[in-house]
Amino acid sequence: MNPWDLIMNNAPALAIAIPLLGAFVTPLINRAGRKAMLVWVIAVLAFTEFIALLLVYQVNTYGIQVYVFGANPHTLTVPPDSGGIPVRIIFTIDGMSAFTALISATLGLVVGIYSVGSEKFQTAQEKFFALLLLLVVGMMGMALTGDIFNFFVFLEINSLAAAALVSYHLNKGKAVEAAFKYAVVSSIGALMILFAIAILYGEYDALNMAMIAQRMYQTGFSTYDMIAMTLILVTLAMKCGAVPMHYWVPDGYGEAPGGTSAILVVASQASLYGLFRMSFTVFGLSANTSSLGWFMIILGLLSMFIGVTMAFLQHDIKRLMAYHAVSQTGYMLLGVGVGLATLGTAAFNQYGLYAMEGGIFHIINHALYKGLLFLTAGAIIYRVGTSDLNKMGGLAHSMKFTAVFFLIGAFAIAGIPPFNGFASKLMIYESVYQLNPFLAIVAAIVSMLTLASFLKVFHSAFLGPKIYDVKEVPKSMLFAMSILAFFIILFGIFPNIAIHYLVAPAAHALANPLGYITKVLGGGA
Amino acid sequence: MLADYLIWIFIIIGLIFNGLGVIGLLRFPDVYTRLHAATKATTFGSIFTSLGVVTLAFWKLYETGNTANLVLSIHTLIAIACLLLTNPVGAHAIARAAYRSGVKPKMAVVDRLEEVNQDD
Amino acid sequence: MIFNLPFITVIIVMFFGFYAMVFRRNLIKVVIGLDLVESAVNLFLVSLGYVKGGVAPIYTSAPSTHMVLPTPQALTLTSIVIGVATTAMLLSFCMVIYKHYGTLDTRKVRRLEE
Amino acid sequence: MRNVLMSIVFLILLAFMLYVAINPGDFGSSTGEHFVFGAPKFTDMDNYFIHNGQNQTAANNIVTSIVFDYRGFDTLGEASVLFTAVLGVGVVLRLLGGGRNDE
Amino acid sequence: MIEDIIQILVLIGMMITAYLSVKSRDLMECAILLGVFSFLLSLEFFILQAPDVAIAEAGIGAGLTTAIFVMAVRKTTRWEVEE
Amino acid sequence: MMSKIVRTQANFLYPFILIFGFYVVAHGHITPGGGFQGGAVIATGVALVAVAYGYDTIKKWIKKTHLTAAEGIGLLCFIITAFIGLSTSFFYNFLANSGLIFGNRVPYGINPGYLNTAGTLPIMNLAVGIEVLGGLSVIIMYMMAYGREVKQ
Amino acid sequence: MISIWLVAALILMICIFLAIARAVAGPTLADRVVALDTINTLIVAIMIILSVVYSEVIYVDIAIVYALLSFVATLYMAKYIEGGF
Repeated sequence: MNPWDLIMNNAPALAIAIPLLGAFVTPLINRAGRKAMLVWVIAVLAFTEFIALLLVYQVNTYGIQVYVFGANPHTLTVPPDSGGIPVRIIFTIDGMSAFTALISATLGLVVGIYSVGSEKFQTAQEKFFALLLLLVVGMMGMALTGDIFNFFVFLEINSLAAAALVSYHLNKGKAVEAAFKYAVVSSIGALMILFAIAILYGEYDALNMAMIAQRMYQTGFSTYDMIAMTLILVTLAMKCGAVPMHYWVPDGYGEAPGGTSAILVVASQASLYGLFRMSFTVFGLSANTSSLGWFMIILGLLSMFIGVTMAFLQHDIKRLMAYHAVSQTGYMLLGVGVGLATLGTAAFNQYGLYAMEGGIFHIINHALYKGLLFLTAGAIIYRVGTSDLNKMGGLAHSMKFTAVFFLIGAFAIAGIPPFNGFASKLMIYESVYQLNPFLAIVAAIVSMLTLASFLKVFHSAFLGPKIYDVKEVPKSMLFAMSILAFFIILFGIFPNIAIHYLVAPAAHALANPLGYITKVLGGGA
Repeated sequence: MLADYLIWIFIIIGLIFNGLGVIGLLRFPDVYTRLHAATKATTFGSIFTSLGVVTLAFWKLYETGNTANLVLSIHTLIAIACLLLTNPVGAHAIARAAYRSGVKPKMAVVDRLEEVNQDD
Repeated sequence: MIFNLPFITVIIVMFFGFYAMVFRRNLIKVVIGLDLVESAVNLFLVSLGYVKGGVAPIYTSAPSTHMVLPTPQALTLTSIVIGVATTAMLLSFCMVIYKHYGTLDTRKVRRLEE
Repeated sequence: MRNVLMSIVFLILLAFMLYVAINPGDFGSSTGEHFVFGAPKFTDMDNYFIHNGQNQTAANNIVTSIVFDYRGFDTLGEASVLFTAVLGVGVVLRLLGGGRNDE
Repeated sequence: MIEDIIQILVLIGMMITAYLSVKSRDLMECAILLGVFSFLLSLEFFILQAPDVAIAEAGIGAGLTTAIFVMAVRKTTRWEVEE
Repeated sequence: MMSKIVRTQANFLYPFILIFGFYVVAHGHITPGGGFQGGAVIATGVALVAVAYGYDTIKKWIKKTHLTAAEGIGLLCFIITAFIGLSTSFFYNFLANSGLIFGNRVPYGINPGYLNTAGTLPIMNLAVGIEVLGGLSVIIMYMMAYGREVKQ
Repeated sequence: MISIWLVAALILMICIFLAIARAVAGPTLADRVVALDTINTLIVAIMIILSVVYSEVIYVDIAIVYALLSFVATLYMAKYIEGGF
């Protein structure tokens, strides 16, 4: 068997195994010197990105992909002698999974390149890069897996790696305290998910998502399902930073080193993916999707409004951006929530699907521009040494590129036309308006407040007299930022590329849980 | 039937010693006496209950010839050895630590260890 | 009723853990609460798979099929190792926090941070 | 005030969960009596493991065959969780006695 | 019957130790009671016919976690509320 | 450093714990136990020596870098074993029932240890055992090491 | 014949409860550690007895692991009391 076939056949497994292998080898390879380690890490991240692209290609070409670990052959989901049940761990990759995996791998690569410059003077760098790889593994695993316990394991990898990364710059204990908070919140959330998994297992004797969904549909939605659903959805909403449970977000994002906040954004988007996956695929057939959808919509509204209001009060640049991240998460919840609320009715084809596409498009846009903003914030802190907005000023004189990138990010997050934020926000406004005009009005107001807030930041950080005599940041950091800026402008001018190849397959995949179940279980349902 | 009686005797001895040890743990006045009662007596008692198991295993081996019982007896003997090795040392470590941390025996009149230490 | 006692224990221990995590302000106490919750979930998993009169899922003697369910035990093994990893990491965080702030009281830590 | 409110919420939740734990409802209704609890209406996955585990993986211990074969990928994830935790401990404790002095 | 009584006693012991380890102000006492809780949990796994899990809990929960807790208390502070 | 009795006992007990840990690891597919449990047992042995002799003595014998390397190597063995089955599928148990090394069937019943069985399971057990041994020991070592310089 | 083992296990279990009482009440830390040590020994005995009850030979392994490892926990406690590390 030639290597190309091997890669093509085993792409889902390699997407996890290669970065994992990379993480295991990184501390060992560090003995050969820092350069070798960096080359290794970047190579592994690039290969992961390649595999993620390959997955998107496969899904777009051949439909939903399954990969069964340890089976012979690897597509044998249901062993013939088992009576129609899947017994092994199955990776199920549909449009949404591939979409999330692509975002994770892309941001991982970008942050990896960025950190080559920004972490140059730290000790224990091999641990930092190994943790970065593990975080990528956690996000990719959460996106690709079709097994509910496997989801828990990857969630745990994700949380622990993220907590360790947050504490990387010890910063007089502040970072460690933020990391402690993050780790406690994540662990308790993961334990609740494990509890819910145990309930679901005890009821259906299955750990595969498709199998659970099918059996839940057959036997009806019981009280125990209700408990499990509440635990899972509330926990995942907490992990993605929706408003009543958002208190860990500013600390975690604010204290994370350099560009790592950018990848933490994607880490919480992986939880968002989990939220969508659970509510659409696992519980979507049996539970009352309308009330679930309204639950998401209300969470989204609260997040949007409170996030942006709190952001006005901040004078720490990273905390401010963190509150904006909460606020932007609201848009995604709103868009997809409208889709879920109208799922199965005539209104779905009218505007629900469009709203979902808007929400999902917003995920990738948010990852790109919030990633860019956090990277610029990291660049500012790298040169200036403080994150307090009141102490900054006049940076545009010396850090021209950073200023331009910051402006691109700020315009994108506020939804100014030539950038990508405009496209997705427009989709959300148009479709949400048809469900309830009030929602669209709130979204528009929040968008304006966001613009105001970021103009304030730009004014206080970059304009004004020259205070600091600093140089431009290293080239690797600029290169990483320029990648993101390029994609922001690309998706802003040609949104159809993203929608056609990434967003629409994802939205259709989410809206069609029966296709998912049929692919795994092979008929029936 | 000899084995039955033997097992009964072992178990009863073991239980009595365990019970006495725990009662001593509850009733004695200070750390050292409690340590004395608890560790010594419970080690002794646990070994005797385990010896009952060994007797049963040998008896069954003799009766049925099933080698599983041999494994049982050997493993139980290993467990007894572990108990014998670890417990006294643990007790010693606790007593020494308690003495060093300044816990005084309640009703003791002479403290030879202190005298020795003073001589140094 | 009496056979539900493991589950009642699970709920009660879990709520003690939550109590420690929410109402106690010491960071190590929070970790203790987390440990309790995790133990409770482990117990829940294992007792979920228990079959009355079943034997452990290991073929030692004659091939018996009346066994307790093996999957929850496998899941619990995973969960235990994850738990010790989390505990170790959180406790090392505690040590560093104490080093820098001189206290483990959450409210004092927050005040010192300002 | 906040504490009182939280306590009330806690107690209500506790009572609810206890009620659920005491009255398992339809959680064990079908095959009932020989399970303590749970009594999954379905036991086919575990039965598959019990019946075929020894033949397919040739291990006497079914738990090990599940941990390392059927759900081996979980074990890989779990091992990497431990690896992550060790890296995290190393990162956090790297300054005082953790890193430079010994290496 | 007697098996059930043993199991009930183990479970009640677990509840008691869990409660006391939450209530106590002395973190060392908490660590010790958590150790006892872990031992009883291991015994409960034993009774529930899960030997693999019982070994893991005995090794990790009872041995290592107690050691780690003791070291963490040593490196920080023993009393929950200072002053 | 603890008293001489404890140290002597630790000397005596450590090989015993080591042997028993390897027994638990190697017989993982026959008796209860396996990689995690055995690794934890051996790591507790390391913890025993560490507590008996004190950190200052023990750091000359056991280097943290060696333990980290052991952890990495164990994980590498594990994932490479999984990779070898890649031509069929990841984690494919290519040795079970094949008649090669480790490829025999376990007979029913109590046995003195037919170790030559169960395909890739013993290899994975051993790999995970090494990994867990390294990981847990290095956690113990880090926590013992932390904050020592300040006290002196 | 089985019942005597069960009765023995029950009595040992009650003994454990008494030891827990000492672990809770103990005025000094050393008292609690003594109680912990006692509980370890008793649990090892119970495990050995129960493995006879369940007639599973391999369960004795757990007791061995237990006897070996609880010792380490005791040593750590003792070292804490001594003021070590």
